[in-house]
Amino acid sequence: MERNLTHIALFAALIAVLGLVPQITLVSGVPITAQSLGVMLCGTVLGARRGALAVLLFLVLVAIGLPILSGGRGGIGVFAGPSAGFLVGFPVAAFVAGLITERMPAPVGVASLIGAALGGIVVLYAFGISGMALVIGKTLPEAALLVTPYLIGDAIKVGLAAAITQGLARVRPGSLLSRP
Amino acid sequence: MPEQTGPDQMGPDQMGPQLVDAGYGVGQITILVGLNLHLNERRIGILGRNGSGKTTLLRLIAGLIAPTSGRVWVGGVDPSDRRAMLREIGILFQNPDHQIIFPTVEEELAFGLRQQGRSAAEAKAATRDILAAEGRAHWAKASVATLSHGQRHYLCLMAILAMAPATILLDEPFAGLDLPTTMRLARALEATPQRLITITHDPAMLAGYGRVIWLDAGRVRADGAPDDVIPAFRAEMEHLGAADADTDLTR
Amino acid sequence: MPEQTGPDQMGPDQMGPQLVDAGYGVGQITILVGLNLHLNERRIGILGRNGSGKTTLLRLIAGLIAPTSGRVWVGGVDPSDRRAMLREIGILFQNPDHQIIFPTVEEELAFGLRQQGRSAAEAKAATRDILAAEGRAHWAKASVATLSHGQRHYLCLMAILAMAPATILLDEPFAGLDLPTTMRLARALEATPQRLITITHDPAMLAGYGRVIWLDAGRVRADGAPDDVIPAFRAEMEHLGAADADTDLTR
Amino acid sequence: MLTLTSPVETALHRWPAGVKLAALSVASVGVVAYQMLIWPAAVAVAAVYLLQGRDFARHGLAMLRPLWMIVVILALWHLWTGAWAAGALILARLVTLVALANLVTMTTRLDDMLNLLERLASPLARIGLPPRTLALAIALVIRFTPVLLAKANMLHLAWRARSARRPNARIVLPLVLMALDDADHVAEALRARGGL
Ligand SMILES: Nc1ncnc2c1ncn2[C@@H]1O[C@H](COP(=O)(O)OP(=O)(O)OP(=O)(O)O)[C@@H](O)[C@H]1O
Ligand SMILES: Nc1ncnc2c1ncn2[C@@H]1O[C@H](COP(=O)(O)OP(=O)(O)OP(=O)(O)O)[C@@H](O)[C@H]1O
Ligand SMILES: O=C(O)CCCC[C@@H]1SC[C@@H]2NC(=O)N[C@@H]21
Ligand SMILES: [Mg+2]
Ligand SMILES: [Mg+2]
Repeated sequence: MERNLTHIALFAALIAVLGLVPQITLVSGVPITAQSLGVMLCGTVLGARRGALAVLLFLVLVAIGLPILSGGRGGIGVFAGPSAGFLVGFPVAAFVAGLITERMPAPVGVASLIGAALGGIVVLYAFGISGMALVIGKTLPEAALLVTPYLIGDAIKVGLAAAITQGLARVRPGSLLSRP
Repeated sequence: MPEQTGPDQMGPDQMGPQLVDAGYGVGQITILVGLNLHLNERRIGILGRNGSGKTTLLRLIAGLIAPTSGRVWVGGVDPSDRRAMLREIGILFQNPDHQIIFPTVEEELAFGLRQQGRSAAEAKAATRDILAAEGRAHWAKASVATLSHGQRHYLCLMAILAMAPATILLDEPFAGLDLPTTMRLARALEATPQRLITITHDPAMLAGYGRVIWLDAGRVRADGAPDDVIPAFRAEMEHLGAADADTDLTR
Repeated sequence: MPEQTGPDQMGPDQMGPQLVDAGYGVGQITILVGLNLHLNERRIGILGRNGSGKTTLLRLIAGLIAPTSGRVWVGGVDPSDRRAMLREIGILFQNPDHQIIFPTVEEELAFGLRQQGRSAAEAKAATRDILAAEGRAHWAKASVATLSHGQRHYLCLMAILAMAPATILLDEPFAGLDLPTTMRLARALEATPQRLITITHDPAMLAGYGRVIWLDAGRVRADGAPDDVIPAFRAEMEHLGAADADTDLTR
Repeated sequence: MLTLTSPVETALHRWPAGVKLAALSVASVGVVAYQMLIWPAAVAVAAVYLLQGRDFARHGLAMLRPLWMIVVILALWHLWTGAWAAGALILARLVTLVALANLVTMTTRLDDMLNLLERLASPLARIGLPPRTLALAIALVIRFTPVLLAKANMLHLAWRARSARRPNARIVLPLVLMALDDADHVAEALRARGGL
C-alpha cells in the first residue's frame, strides 16, 4: 500500500523533473518536451492503474498552480490552451501503455515498446489532435498537420522507454510493478 | 604547518593536495574559510564535529566541488583536469549509497578500472582477482541492493583501492564495518604506499599517522603531530559532551 | 533464554517483542533461521558481523517485513497493524537517508506526531520544544539536504524519541556521530524508561545492558548476560581479524 | 517549490477558492456555449486584470506569453484564408479562457487550493482514497522532485569521482534504479511510522 503510494508520487515527480529538460515550442503552441517520456514510463514501469494515477497526480499538482509543466508553466489556464488535449490524454496514454505492457504475452522489451507506441503516440495524439482542433477552431486534419513534427521525438522516446523498462526487468525485476 | 622528515614523508616528487586560501560557501552560508594546507604527509587524519566541514573539505580536495574563494591543486594538477585527477586522487564517500553507481558488484568494481583506460577483459579479470583475494568471489553477480550496509561500504572501499590513486581520501572508512573486517582493512591500509587522508570520529584510528588536522566550524583549529592535536581534541570533546545541550552549536 | 529479575526487567504487563520459530528468506537465500526470542528485558544488545542478519531481524521485529516462517508479535499486537504498532515500536534506520521522508527538519519531526493522532498545532509546538531542548531551534526550517550526515542521523533519532514508543530499535545509533553528541545521546538513552534493542559493532556500547544476543549467519550464536556473551564475541572477532582473508564468509 | 500565485496582493486573493473556481467554470462554459459572450468576456477579463494594478497585469501578460506563437500563426492563417472575423473570435476565445483560468491560479494561494482540493476529493474516501492520502501524495511529489534532482547530482558526482569522461547513457538506468530504491525506502519509512 505504502509502496504503491510512494511509487505513484515518485513517477509524478519524475514527470516534473523531465520538464526541466529544455523545451522547444513549435508553432502549434505545444512544446516538444521530455515529459511525454515520463508519461510512457509511468505506464510501462508502474502498470496501467498506478501509471494513470501517477499522471493524474501530476496533473492535480499542475492544476493547483505548481509550475511543473515544461517551461515552468502550470495553473488551470493550461487546460484551456492548445496543449490541453495532450494533457487530458496523458493519463489515458499511461493507462494504455501500462495495460499492454502488463497483458501482452511477449518479452518485456517488446511489450513495453508496443505499449509505449500505442499509448504514448496513437492514443495521446488522438486526444492531442482533438483538443487542438477544439481550442483553435480547426478541423481534425488541419490540427493533425500541426502535430506531425513531434513524431520524430516521440519515436525516440518510445525507444528509450522500452530500453529503460527492459533494463529494469533485467537488474531489478521486483521494481517493475507492471510485470509482477 | 608541521615540518617533519622521516618515513612518514614522501619525496618531493610526490607532492600532495595544496590549498591556498581556499574557502567554500553556498549562498549566504560559509562552510569553509581561508584554508592554507599543504597536505604532503603520507598519513593525515582529519577530526572535527558533525557539520564542521570535513566532508566538504574532502570534496574540495577531490575536485568534486570548486572552491568559492582561493585555489586548490593536487600533485600539481588542477582538479578540473579530471583525467589527470584519476591518477592522483580517489575518494571513499561517507555514505555508500552516494558512491555506488551500478546495480551489480562486478559492474561497480569494473567501472573505475575501465575509466582508467583498461580494456573490458582486463577490468573483468582484475575485478575477479580483487573479489577472490578478499574471499568474496561469490559477490560478483550479486545485486548491490541486496548487500548489507557494511557490505556496501566495503565494496566502495575495494573499488577505490583497485584504482590505486596516489592519494586516497577516506570519509569515515570504518563506520559500520565489523571488527574483523576493520582489522583486516586497517592492516591493508597501513601497508598501502599511497597517501591517505582519513576523516574519523575516533582518534584511536589515527595511531601511527604523521599529521592530524582538527576542523572546527569550517576553520583549522589545530594542525600538527597526533600527540599534540589528539589530546587537546579529546579534552574539548569530553568537555562538550559533559555539558547538557549544544549551546555551542551555531549551525 | 536468560531468566533475570531486577531493575533491568520490566513488569509482565510490559511484554516485549516475541519471535516464535521465525525465519526470513528471499527466494533461495535464507537470511534468518528458526529464531525463538522473547525480548522482554529493558536493554538488549545485538552483535554480529556484517551481513549476519541484524538489520533484517530489526525489520522483522518492527513489522516492516513479514517472517517467511514462524511468527512475530509485539506487545500482543500483530506487526501488520501499523497504527497500533506506533505505540509499541519505533525504529532508527541504519542509514539516515532511508529514514527521512520530508524536505525540512520541522516537517520530518512533526510527521510522526501527527501519525500518532496529535493535531497539526500540537505537533508543531512539540517539534519546536524538542529542537529547543537540544539547542537546535535554528534547524526548524532547514532543508534536510543541507545537513551533514551526522546531523541527519541525529535528526532521525530525535524523531523516534519524540514518538516515545514502548520499544525503540536502534540500528547503530552512534555511527557517524561526533563524541559530544554521542555522549549526550548515550546519557539520554540511558535515562529513557523504554525498552531499547540496540545493534552495534562496538561491544563497549553495551555496558549496563541486561542481555546480549550474538547473531551469526542468521542464527543465534549466543544469548545471555553481557559478561558471558561479549568476551566470547570479542575473542572470536579478534581471531577472525587476525586471519588474512574472509575464508569464513559464506555470503 | 515556488508557485504561480501572484505576489501582488489583490482583493481577489481574499475570495474563497471555491467561489473563484465555480465562477471560472460558469464563465468558461458560457463563453464556449454562446459566441456572443466572447467579446464582452474578453473586455471584462482585461478590465479585471487592469483593475488589480500595473504589476499584476504585467504578470498576467507574462503568463500568456507561451501562447504568442499560436496567436501569430492563427492570425496569419486567417488573414490568408480571408476568414478574419471567425479568426478574431477564435483568438479572443482562446486568450480569454486561458487568461480567466490564470486569474484563479494567480490569486489563490497553494494552501487554499489544497484545502479546496481536500474538500472536493472527500467523496473519493468512499472508493478508497481518503483526503489524507491525497494530501500525503502531494507532499511526497513535492519532496521527490528536489530529491530526484539531488540524486541526479549525487550520481553525477559519484561518476566524476572515478571517471574523466562525462556521464553517458549508461547512467540513465542507475538513475531510475536509484529513484525506485528511494521510493522503496520512503515506503518503508512510512510504514515504520504508522503507514497510511
Ligand atoms: N548545500 C548546502 N547548503 C547549506 N549548507 C550546507 C550545504 N552542504 C553542507 N552544508 C552545511 O555545511 C556544514 C558542513 O557539512 P559537512 O557535510 O562538510 O560536515 P561534516 O564535517 O562532514 O559532518 P559529519 O561528521 O556529520 O559528516 C554543515 O553544517 C552543513 O549543514
Ligand atoms: N533482498 C535481499 N536479497 C538477497 N539477499 C539479501 C536481501 N536483503 C538482505 N540480504 C542478505 O542478507 C544478509 C543480512 O543482511 P542484513 O542487512 O540484515 O545484515 P546486517 O547484519 O545488518 O549487516 P551490517 O552490519 O552490514 O549492517 C546479507 O548477507 C545480505 O546480503
Ligand atoms: O506542456 C504542455 O502543455 C503539454 C505538452 C504536451 C506535449 C505533447 S506530448 C506528445 C507530443 N510530443 C511532444 O514532444 N510534445 C507533444
Ligand atoms: Mg561528513
Ligand atoms: Mg545492518
